[in-house]
This record gives sequence, structure tokens and C-alpha cells, in this order.
Amino acid sequence: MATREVPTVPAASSGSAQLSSASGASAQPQSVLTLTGAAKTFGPVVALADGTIDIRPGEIHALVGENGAGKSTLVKILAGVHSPDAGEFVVGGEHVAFRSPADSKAAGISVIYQEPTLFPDLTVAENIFIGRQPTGRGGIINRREMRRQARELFATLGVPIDPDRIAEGLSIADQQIIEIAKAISLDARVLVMDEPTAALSGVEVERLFTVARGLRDKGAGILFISHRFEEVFALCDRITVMRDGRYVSVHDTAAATVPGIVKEMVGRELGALFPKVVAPVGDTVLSVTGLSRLGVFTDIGFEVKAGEIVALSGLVGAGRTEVARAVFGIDKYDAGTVHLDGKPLPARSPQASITAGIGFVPEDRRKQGLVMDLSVARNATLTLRKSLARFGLISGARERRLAEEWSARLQVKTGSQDYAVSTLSGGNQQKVVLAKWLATEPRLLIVDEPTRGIDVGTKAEVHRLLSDLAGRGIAILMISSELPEVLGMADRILVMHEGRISAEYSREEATAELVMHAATSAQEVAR
Amino acid sequence: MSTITEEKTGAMHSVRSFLRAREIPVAGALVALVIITTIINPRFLSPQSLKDLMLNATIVIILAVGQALVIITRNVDLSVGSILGLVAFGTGTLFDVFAGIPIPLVFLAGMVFGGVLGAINGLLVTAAKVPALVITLGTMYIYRGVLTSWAGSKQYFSGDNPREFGALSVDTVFGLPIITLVAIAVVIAVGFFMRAVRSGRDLYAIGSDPDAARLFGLAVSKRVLAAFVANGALVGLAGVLYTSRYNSVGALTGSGLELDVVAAVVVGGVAISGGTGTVVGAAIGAVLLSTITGALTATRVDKFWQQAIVGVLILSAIIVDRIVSVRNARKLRVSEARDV
Amino acid sequence: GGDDGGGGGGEGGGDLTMAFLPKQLNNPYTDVVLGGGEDGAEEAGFTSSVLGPLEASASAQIPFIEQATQEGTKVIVIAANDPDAVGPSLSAAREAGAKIVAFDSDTNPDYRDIFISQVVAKDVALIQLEIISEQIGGAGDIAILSATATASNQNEWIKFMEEELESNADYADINLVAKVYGDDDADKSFQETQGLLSSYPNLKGIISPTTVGIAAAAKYLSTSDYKGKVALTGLGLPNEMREFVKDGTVVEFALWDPAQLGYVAAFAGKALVDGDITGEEGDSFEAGELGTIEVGENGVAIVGPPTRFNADNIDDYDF
Amino acid sequence: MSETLTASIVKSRSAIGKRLIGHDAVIIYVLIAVVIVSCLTVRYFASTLTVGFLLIQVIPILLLALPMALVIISGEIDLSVASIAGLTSAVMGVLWRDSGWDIVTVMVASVFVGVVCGAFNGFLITTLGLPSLAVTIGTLALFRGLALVVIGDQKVANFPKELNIFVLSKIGATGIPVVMIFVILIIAFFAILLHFTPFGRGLYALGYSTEAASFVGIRVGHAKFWLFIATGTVAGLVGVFLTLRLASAGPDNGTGMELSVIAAVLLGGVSIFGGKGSIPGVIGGVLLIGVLTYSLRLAKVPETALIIVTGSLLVISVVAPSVTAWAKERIRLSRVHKVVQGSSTLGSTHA
Ligand SMILES: Nc1ncnc2c1ncn2[C@@H]1O[C@H](COP(=O)(O)OP(=O)(O)OP(=O)(O)O)[C@@H](O)[C@H]1O
Ligand SMILES: Nc1ncnc2c1ncn2[C@@H]1O[C@H](COP(=O)(O)OP(=O)(O)OP(=O)(O)O)[C@@H](O)[C@H]1O
Ligand SMILES: [Mg+2]
Ligand SMILES: [Mg+2]
Repeated sequence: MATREVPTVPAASSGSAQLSSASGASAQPQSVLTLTGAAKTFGPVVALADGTIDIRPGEIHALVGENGAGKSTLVKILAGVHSPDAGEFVVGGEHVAFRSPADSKAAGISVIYQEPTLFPDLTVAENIFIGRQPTGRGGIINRREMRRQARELFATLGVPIDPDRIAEGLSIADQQIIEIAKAISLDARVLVMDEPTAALSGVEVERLFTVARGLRDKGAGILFISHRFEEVFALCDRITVMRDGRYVSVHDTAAATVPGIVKEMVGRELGALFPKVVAPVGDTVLSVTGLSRLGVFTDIGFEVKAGEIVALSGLVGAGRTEVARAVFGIDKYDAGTVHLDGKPLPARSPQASITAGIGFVPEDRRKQGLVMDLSVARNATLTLRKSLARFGLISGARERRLAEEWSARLQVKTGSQDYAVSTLSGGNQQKVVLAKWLATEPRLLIVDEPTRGIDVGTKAEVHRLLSDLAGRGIAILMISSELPEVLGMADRILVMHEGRISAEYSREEATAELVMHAATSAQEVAR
Repeated sequence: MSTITEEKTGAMHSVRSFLRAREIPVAGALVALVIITTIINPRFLSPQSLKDLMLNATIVIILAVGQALVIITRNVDLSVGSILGLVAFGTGTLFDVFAGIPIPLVFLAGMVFGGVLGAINGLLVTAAKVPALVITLGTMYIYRGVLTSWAGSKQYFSGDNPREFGALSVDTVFGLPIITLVAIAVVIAVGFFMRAVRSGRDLYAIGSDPDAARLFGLAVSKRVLAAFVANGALVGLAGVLYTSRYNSVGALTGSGLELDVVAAVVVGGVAISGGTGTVVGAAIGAVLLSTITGALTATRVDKFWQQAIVGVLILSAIIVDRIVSVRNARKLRVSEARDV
Repeated sequence: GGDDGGGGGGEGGGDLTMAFLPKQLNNPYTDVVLGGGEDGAEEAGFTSSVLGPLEASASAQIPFIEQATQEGTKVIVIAANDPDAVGPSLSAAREAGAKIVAFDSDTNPDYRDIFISQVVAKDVALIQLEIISEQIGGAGDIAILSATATASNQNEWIKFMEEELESNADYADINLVAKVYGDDDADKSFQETQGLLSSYPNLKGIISPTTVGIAAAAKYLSTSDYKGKVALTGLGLPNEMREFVKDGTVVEFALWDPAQLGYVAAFAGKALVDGDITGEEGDSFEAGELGTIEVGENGVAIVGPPTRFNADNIDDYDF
Repeated sequence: MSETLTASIVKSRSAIGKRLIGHDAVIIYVLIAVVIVSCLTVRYFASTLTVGFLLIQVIPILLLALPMALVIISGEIDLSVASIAGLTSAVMGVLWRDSGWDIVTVMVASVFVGVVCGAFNGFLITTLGLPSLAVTIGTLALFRGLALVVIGDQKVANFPKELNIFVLSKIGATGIPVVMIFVILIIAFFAILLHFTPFGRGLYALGYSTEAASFVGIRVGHAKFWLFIATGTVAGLVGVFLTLRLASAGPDNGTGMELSVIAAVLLGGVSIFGGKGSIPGVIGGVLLIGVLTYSLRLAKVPETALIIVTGSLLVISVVAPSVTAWAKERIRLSRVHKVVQGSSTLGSTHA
């Protein structure tokens, strides 16, 4: 059907046939995909003013830019989700105007979106092959074959996910991995990955890279978006830089330097990425003892003192988020106690935790951190509902003032306080989440992956923020899968492995090797 | 852990999918109901009353199958009662206006008519991107209004239709009334389509997360529209059969049917939020609900209690369904922990 | 559709207006009644209009009473879905100067000036018993398939039947085993009939004193094994029953001429407006070609005797 | 440039501006228009009688629409309201006939039945976490069935005359029913609850996303439970009102009202997906249907046409916005195009 709609090479299959020829003529590679001067506006917001990218077969091409630079918007144009208001778009030498993602797929472009998009009710295997399940005669789906292929894919990615499990309840990490499996299984000639590593930790990232390089060597063109420069420089051949919705420049990685790129991204010099100032440590704020939940975590015990930043490190799936959720009262726990300022905290009651002075920045911004369809203002003040009310009645004016004050303090970039947060870029959304919790002036702030999918500039801000908060005597529990962040920000580091705390290091003694070892070693043995 | 072996997961799979099969409890309830009733009143399974049970179930089975298609895509069609009324009256009119019109042609006409009405719903839902519940609530009124102004006080009686047409709901082929056979055929065909054909699976994906489906490039609008049209056509079929089955069709035919049908589908284990459940389940739900009434009369339960009991039945079906799915979730968590 | 709310379309506050409020629009029986009614109204010099809900429920009738009131209608001719529920709004209408004629199904006597009854309620009850008794040979189980459980006319007839079964020696061997309600809904009546036959093995006959019920029951019998084995009678419309009389499912049933009912009601309205009568017992008024009608005890006027319909005479009638 | 463009358009859509072109505002404009047109063109319409009859007729729907709006905003639905009203009416009848209590006690007890029904819904939906649409289809049948069980096929009609006179009595010459005073109080209660309290704020949030709501300490289950109590209670009041207004308690009072209520609420701009809607809009929706029906009947428009009108209103009310939005988008694009082209030339030279 796609062949009719799209004036371009029909299907992915024949696309891969072309790849060989393309890589054959790799003397001076001609582009497999070029987008020039693409523009996209949403109501008043100009998401993309000049989206320009050029991908060659057999290259891995990085796209970097601050939050809100327009990367994801550009991706969605490549994917056929948005049709650009202006600009020209050439795939395989032919002008195209995609009317739907189907068109894009038919043109041999396969996309991993920034936010995982799985079908919770379908099995993992079906999620991967939906719409193109292997069929026997008469178009009847062959489930056994489908499972086999899924299992093969996971083998290549080296992850033990059961293809027959329904997607419901998978951790973000597992979801992201399934997205990757889905995308590579299309063996398209252009593979677009919008921050695929944001939710992954070292091991998975390495496997992903191996796979990506494999595809590149088979002649596919890959667009890779990430806020982590070490990844960009390790993996990519060329780098395109964007700022404020506009194309800035393109470099060969060999010739590029991190400071140079960063300068072009932010348009200014950056301060330290980890501005950690050691704050005077006060008395214990949070103390957790013998916390256990069947099948998720066991006998967790630790303390967080005022002015201290404690990092909870470990591989994705170690159960850190579950611990945090249990402490905050989202999930129940089977055994153990949680004390705040020496007073026991009732289980299963976020409201109690909030009034007691805990703030929780959850790992999944979209589903848990924000009410995406609600305005920025409403989101920013959601935690203040009770304190906003006088005689039980809320004053809209005060609500608004507070919202403006806090989004100003965190420099949230938005058209208006009345826009739905869904229209903000990933980074700006995260700022709103932080804003609404800081507004409650908490005693303890739990942050789960606080800088996931956040650009260097904002990242530095967030870190400075956390550091200030600690300085002002707030206790901070930080879950992070990013080692540099952990090492750079934490006073103490707890390492979790398979639901247990496997090691604890002070800021001084901690090293990348020690932490990685504590997080993985046992597992390496098991494998 | 990546050394999970083929046959092991194969086994795990079959076990899980059985546990996940939401129609098991409903089927059980149905069997239990029939057995108990028969013990109290053996005539409940006498040929005639058995035939009646099947005939009563027939029409709502077809409606439930159609509705299930729509609900699985996270939509709903409340206008089915009115559509059925329109088609039924249309059928009567056909026989009246074109005496001696071939019966197959009437069925075709009925299904096309229903399909068109369904398409109107589908187009409004997909093109204007507005919630189906609102749209079909609207068309429920509109279609009913059209029917009442069309029919006025005119009614068509079984006498006005050709004998052999009425015979469809009387004659039996190896014990089964012809129209019931039609219903069974529908269930099998649609059920197979939903399980083993790609576009069928798409419907589940769409219901599971419409936005993801759109991003992924599934033809969401097309599929949803198709679901509404198919539902309309099935309602059309049911409408024609209704005319053959019952004495009279007129302005009020089929009114108030919509909630019964949705109830049947839900009882059959199709999640109202889409993405899960099967048409077979829906069909069983339909049989259960249509049998309960007969069972209650047969056991001479005070007529005032009957509706209340139907309500209790619907509720318990939902609760059981819930328990089953919670059990599955817990199983998942544990196996999850093992996978880590 | 002929008799929507718009039918008749009377416009005129001051002049002589008459509003007919049937239990429900689009009901064949109702149409015949209203047909007679409109003729009557015309002869009596009234402009008539038909107001009514699409489904037969007490609360649905009320807005139309209020509408008639607001339009300053002189006469409201109503067939009550519920004898009491329509009360308050009828009282309001009377205060606004309207005369209330109940017909077909009575309201609580406090709320109307006069009730035009098809026939003597007792006669209707008895004739149906007579017919069924003849057909089942004076002995065996019978059941009643009624309309809504609250329909006053139905309940009155059923009461008389029960009394007669008690008292009359000829009916000693007949016992009434069940009363079921089809709510004047074809499907429901149909299924109730099924229920009866499946739960009462040796049921000999069914009486259905409502046109919808008897038609549905006949349809079921004619398609089941019980055809010819189980007798069926009651009150039916010849046009609806013709098929079943022809195919032997039903031997004989009864009814009055519904048209006369509306016709007389119209003239009763005129008489009330002209002040010829007040609805007292002993009053009498001219009902056009039907001659003089007497008002009986507590304001009930009787139109005429019921008729029996069977294979021999059914083709002489068309309603 | 993006800033300037943004700024210019943001001004044009200040908060107040939004309110004046919002869905609920539009509904109210239409309502006013219909009233004016009817007064001018429909015979008998412009009269105090209209006020009285009309209000009395819409009160049940109006009352039920209020808690229903909150329930739908919170992302749930309650189809059982009409049945609850029916059950309440039945219980009231039986109590009055058999208990020998004075009428006030009877009325209070009956309303309490409504509360219990609501709690039952709430329990199944929040505690057991069952889908409300499915549950309330079940209780729709259950409660109506119980009404039959309670009162059977009888009717109870001998309620104190003065009470049903009171229910129909008007405030002086205004033609406004006295009971409207209570109705207004209830309206005020729900309006404030939804628009000016933390609870209301919470409702909008959890209407969009229960998960995110629970992360800011909104007790989702708790909140929804109380909403169903509210629908139950109001349904109980409506049951009592119907009984007195009809001077007759029976099993079938209020049958089929649930869909009219939901239709009115949706017409009033409440989003069936939850998160959107306002009390003024809902009231507008209820009155619009009420007035239109009333005046069309007076205008001798056939009943059958009235159903079509109601249905069309509903469809148009949801389709119209997306159509206008689509049109706006087209216009805007054509304007934006030029702006962007002008600015993007620089970029394109890079390729
Ligand atoms: N659907 C939308 N409606 C309105 N504005 C939008 C929409 N999508 C994106 N935007 C705006 O467009 C700009 C670019 O967003 P985009 O998501 O492309 O940035 P990004 O580069 O992906 O940022 P991040 O690195 O945080 O993902 C942002 O300012 C955002 O607010
Ligand atoms: N909602 C859920 N339902 C079922 N299992 C879950 C759910 N969330 C996570 N899990 C599983 O629980 C374990 C812990 O996952 P989780 O993602 O919380 O670990 P983590 O250390 O927080 O990883 P990260 O925070 O980096 O995503 C993993 O096995 C994960 O698959
Ligand atoms: Mg992005
Ligand atoms: Mg986590």
C-alpha cells in the first residue's frame, strides 16, 4: 500500500538490497537521507526553524543540542509523524513528503522515539513484530516462529527478556531494549535513535553500540541522539549540532572536540559539570532498616543525613527505583521500617511523606513526574494544593504567582504558563518536576535519574541546584545510572545489585572500577 | 539467564496464556448455571426449551461479537440498538415493497445498510477524532429518531414476511436452529481473524495504546473505521435475523439493547479499556446473559428478583475477571524477579 | 409516521381545542382509538391535537399534560400510564380551566371529570374466561400474560377474572397458575410466553388481555411445538391476529371497536365544556352517531359490548 | 524570532480571552440565543408558566448532572444513577406505606439508601479497582432490580398532599419553583468544590493521569470513592423529588435517565476522557437540551424530530471544535510559512 502513497523505493526489504550496492560504491558515499531547512511550529511554539541533517550510508551520525533544540521534532519529521511546514526532504535520491509513519517505514527509515511506545497488553514478541508478524500460508500468523525470532534478537542484544511476557509493567530499561530490538529487526537502511541510551546503563549501552556498529558495517545509515558526549565520541563518525531549532554545523568526529561542540550547542562557555561543594553534614534525616519486598529488593538499610547527597547506584533493574517508591509510599513493602527525623513514616501514604517533608522526582517524567495535559502552572503547584488554600479555598492569583516564581527560578523555557507541559522539551519538563517539589521546601529530596535525557547545560544547572539544596541542609537521595554523575555529586555511594545493597563507598574511596564491580561482578559470574 | 530453553518457555507460554484466558471463568459459570437449573427443572433441557435458549442467544451473540471488535480498539458503539431497529424495519419494508425478493438479497441489503450506519459512526470517530462514546450516544438518538419518523406507527408482522424467511428461526439442522448456526459461524470466523490475522492483531495493538500505534505507523484510523463498519454489518445481520425471529418490528424495535450488549461483552472478559479479551469470550458472555433469564423463569424464581440477579451476575463476572488478571500480574512479578 | 406530536396540529388558545394524550405514540391500537377521537372532535366542533411520549411511562406523559395546560387546551383526553403519577399535573391543568376526560385506562377518579370505558370491565374479563374455558374444555391450568404491572385497566380485568374463577362453579376445574408481564413490549412478551411454557409443563391455555401480548404469544406458539396444543385468547387487533387465526394458532379472541372509544371520549369532552354534564352518575350526553351515553357510578361511561373475532368474521374488520 | 511570534500570539489568548471562547461559554451563548428566539417566535413560550414547568422538568437531570460531571472529570462514569433514584423511590414508597414513620424520617432514610448505593459503586470501583463503566452497567441492573424486589408491581400514592403541593409551588409570581432554592445551593456546593478547592484541583489532575496524581500525594481511590458517594446521594435526592413530584412511588421512576444525564454533561463540554470540564458549562448543557425540547414541543415539532435534535446537538458539540481547530491550523500555517521561509534560507545554504 505504501508504494502507492510514497514516491520512493517501495519496502525495507528491497531497501536492504540497495544497501549492499551503496556500501559497494563507498568511494565517495552519496547521502541516503538529506533534510534541508525543515521547519515545524506548534501553535505559537517554533519547535524547529531550520532542521538540516545529512546521513550517508555506512555512517553513524550524531545529533546534539540542548533540551528544546528541536532534535526530537526533527526525528519526528524523519519518521513521518510531523509533516514539516517548510524545507525539503530527500531519501535515496528522491524527494519525499511522508503523510504518516507508515510512509517513512516503507521508505526504509526505522525510528526509536525518545519515549518508549509499547503496547502494554501485547506480548513482548508481538510488540516487536506487530504489523509484520511472520505468517504461514493464507496469511496466518506463525507464533512459534515469531517467538523464535524475538528470542534471537534478545540473544544478540544479550538480554534475558521472556518474549511471551506481556509488556505491561516492564521497567523503562526493559522497554527501551524492546524498542531497540524492534527497530533493528526492521533492518532498515536508515536507523534513527532518539536518546536510546538515556535509560540504559554501561553494559546495555556497550551491547547496543556493538549492534549499531554491526549495522553500520552492513551499510546502514544511523542517526544517534544523546546528551552523553563520551557516547557520541565513542560511537559516531560525524556530529551535527543544533541550537534553538536551527542547524548550526556538522563536524567529522575526528576533527571535533567536546568543548568546541558544547560551545556551539549552548552558544557560551560552560562552568563545571559537577559543581559539588562539600556541605556540613547534619543529623540523620532518613533512616531505612531491613526494608524488603518479595522478588524486588531484600533487607535494604541505609541513612541519609541533612546536607548529604547519597547516591544509589547500580545496574538498571537492580531495584533502586522500587526502594525509592517504597520509601516514599507509592509501593508497599513486606518488611522493614522507614524513619524521617526519627519519627516512623506510615507505609503506602505519599501524602504523609509529603507533609513529613519528602519530595520525590520519579524516574518516568511522562507518566509519573507530570500530568502531561495539564498546564505548566497547574503542574508546578500541584504539590501545593493544600498549602495554597485559605479557608479551604484556592486563590487562583497566588497559584499563578507561585508557578511563575518557580519556573522563573529554574528557567523553564515555555511559551506560556497555560501551555500543557506535554509541549515542553524533555529537559524543560524535568525542570517543571523539580520546580514543583522544591516549592514544597522538602527536608529530604529523592531524585530518580534526575538528569536522564537532559543536556549538558541544564545538567550542570540541575547539579548546581542539588548541591545548593544540600548546602542548605536538605538531605538528598539520588538514584542514577550515570557513573560520572554518581562519582561527581555524591558524598556517599550505595551500590545495589539484584535487589540488595552490595557495597557502600565514601566520596573519597569511590572509583568507577569499584562501583562497576560491586554493581556487576556477581552477575558476570552468573552469566 | 539468557539460556532459557525453547521448550521451557513454550510450556510457560501455554500455561500463562491459559491462565490469562479470561473466558474460562465465564464458560464455567455458564455450565454451572445450566447444570443447576436442569437439576431444579429437568424440562430446562427439553428439546423445545433448549431450542428457545439457543434462539434467544443467537441475536445478542452476533451483536456481542461486533461490539467486541469495537471495544477491543478502545472504542464503543452505543447506537447498535437503533441500528438494529432501522435494519429490522428496513427488512420488513423490503419484503413489503418487493414481494418475492430473494432472501439472500435481503440479508445482503441488511448488512450493507448496517455497515453504512456503522461507517457513519466510524467516520465521525476517526475523522473528527472525538470519543466514540459521545458520538455513538448521539447517533443512538439520531438513528432512533430517523426510525421513529420513518416507521411512525407502522409495524411489520411475521405474517407479512415469506414463510421460508420465518422458517429460518424455526427449522433446525442437526438440532441447531439455522440462525443459530449463522451466529456460530460468525463467532468462529471473526474469532479466527482476531487471533491469527495481522490486521486483527492490529486492532489489539490500537486498543492497547492508540498513540503508540499511530507513532509506529499502524493504519489506526483505517482499522478503527473498519471495526465500526464490521460491527455495523454484524448488527445489520442481527437485525435481519431479528425480523425473522420475532413477531413484529416497528419504531421501538431494539431500543435499550445497547447496554445489554456492552454488558455481555464485558461479562465475556473484554476489557472496556480495550486491548484485551476475545470475541469468543464476548459470545459466551452473551449466551450467559441470555440464558440466565430463561433459567430464572424455568426455576420459577420470583420475577421481581430476576433483574437484580442479572445485575449480580454481571458484577461477579467482572470481579472474577479482575481476580484472574491480578493473579497473572503477581505471577509476572515473581518470574520477573527470577529473570533479574 | 402519521400520528407524531404534530398530528392534528391544533393552534388556538381561546377557541375550542382538545388534546389527546395516549399512553404512547406509534402504537397501532392507539392509532385506531385516536382516529375515532379526531373524527369525534371534528364532529363536536373542536380542533384536536395529539400529544404523547414515544415510550409508555408515567413520567414521560407529564410534560405533555403541562404543554396542553400552557396552550390553554379546553379538553384533555388522556389514557393514563399510571393512575396517580399524572395526578398533580392534571390538577394543575384543571385549575387552568381544562376538562379532563380519561379513556382506555383510567386515572385516579379525583383527577378526572369522567372516564370513558371501552366496555364494562367485568364483561371483558368474563368473555375472555368464557373463550378460554371453551377451548380447554373447562379444565386445566391457565396463565395470564398482561401488559405493565401497573396498568390499571389490566389489573382490574385480572381482578375480575380471579373473582370469577373463585365463585363460578363452571370454572371450578380451571386454575390460574401464573401472571406474567410483557410490558406491552413484543420481545418481552415473547420471552415471557416461552418462560410460561417451559416452567408450567401442563399449561392448557393463556389469556393475554393486551394487543401486544397476544400477538407476541401467538407468534411464539405458531413457531413452537406447542402450536395447537396450548390455547390462546385475549384482546387483540384483527389485523395483527389474522395470520394466527388463519393458521389455527388462535381460535377466537375478543375486542371492542377502539375507534368508538375515542369518538365517545371526544363528545364527552364537548358535553363537559358545554356544561351539559359534570361527570356525575346519572348524567347523559349525545355521542354523535352512537346516540346517548349514560354516565355510570363514579363517573364511568361505557361505550359498548365486546366483539368476538374468529375465522368466520375476522375478514370483515380492518383495524 | 520564535520569542516575538510566541509573544504576539500569547497576548491574543490571555486567560480571560480563553474563558470567553471556551466550550462552556459557547454553550451558554447558544442557550441564550435559543431562549431569545423561542420567546420571539414560539407561541405561549414567553410566559411564567414556561419557567415553572421547564425548571420542574429539568431539575432531576440538572441535579444528577452535577456529581456526574465531577465523576467524568475524574475519568470515571456512573450509569447507575437513574436506577439508584428508582430504588430510592421504591424504598420511600414502602417505608411510607409500612413503617409508620413520619414523612421526614422516611425521606431521610430513603436518601440514605442512595448514599449506600453510591458507596457500593465506590467500593467496587476504587477498592477492587474495577472499571466504572462495567461496574455501573451491572449496578444499573442490580439497583433497578432491587427496586422491583422492594415494591414489586405496586405503587404507593398516598403521600401527604401538602408535600407534592410544596414541590410544585412557585416563588410568588415569578413562576420559579420553590425547590429551585435547594437546587441552587447544591449547584453552588459542587461548583465551589470543583473550581476552588484542593480537592477539585486534584480531580483534574487524576482525571488526566492517576499515576502522576498519586505521586503528588493525591489519594486517588479515596477521592473517587467520595465522588461515587456524591452521585449516590444526589441520585437519592432525585428519587425523593420524583416520588413527591409524581405523587407516586414505583419501581420504574427515572428509568432511562442515565443517558440523558450523560448526554447533557458531555454537551456541557466535559471530556469523556476526564480532566476537562466546568460546572457552568454543564448547567448550560442541561438547560440547552431542556429549553430546546420544551420550545420545539410548543412549536409542534414532532417528538421524533426532537430525538434527532438532541443527538445532533451532542455530535455537533464534539465535532465542531475539532473542525474549527482544523480550520484555524490551516490559516495559521499559511501565515507561519512565510515567516519561517524568510528565516530558514540561511540554514538551507549549509546543506
Ligand atoms: N507537540 C508540541 N507542541 C508544542 N510545542 C512542542 C511540541 N513538541 C515540541 N515542542 C517544542 O519544540 C521545541 C523542541 O522540542 P524537542 O522535543 O524537539 O527538543 P529536543 O531537542 O528533543 O529536547 P530534548 O533533548 O530535551 O529531548 C521545544 O521547545 C518544545 O517545547
Ligand atoms: N511496574 C513494574 N512492574 C513489574 N516489574 C517492574 C516494574 N518496574 C520495575 N520492575 C522490575 O523490577 C526490577 C527493578 O526495576 P527498576 O527499573 O526499578 O530498577 P532500577 O534500578 O530502578 O533501574 P532504573 O531505575 O535504572 O530503571 C526490574 O527487574 C524491573 O524489570
Ligand atoms: Mg528529544
Ligand atoms: Mg529506576
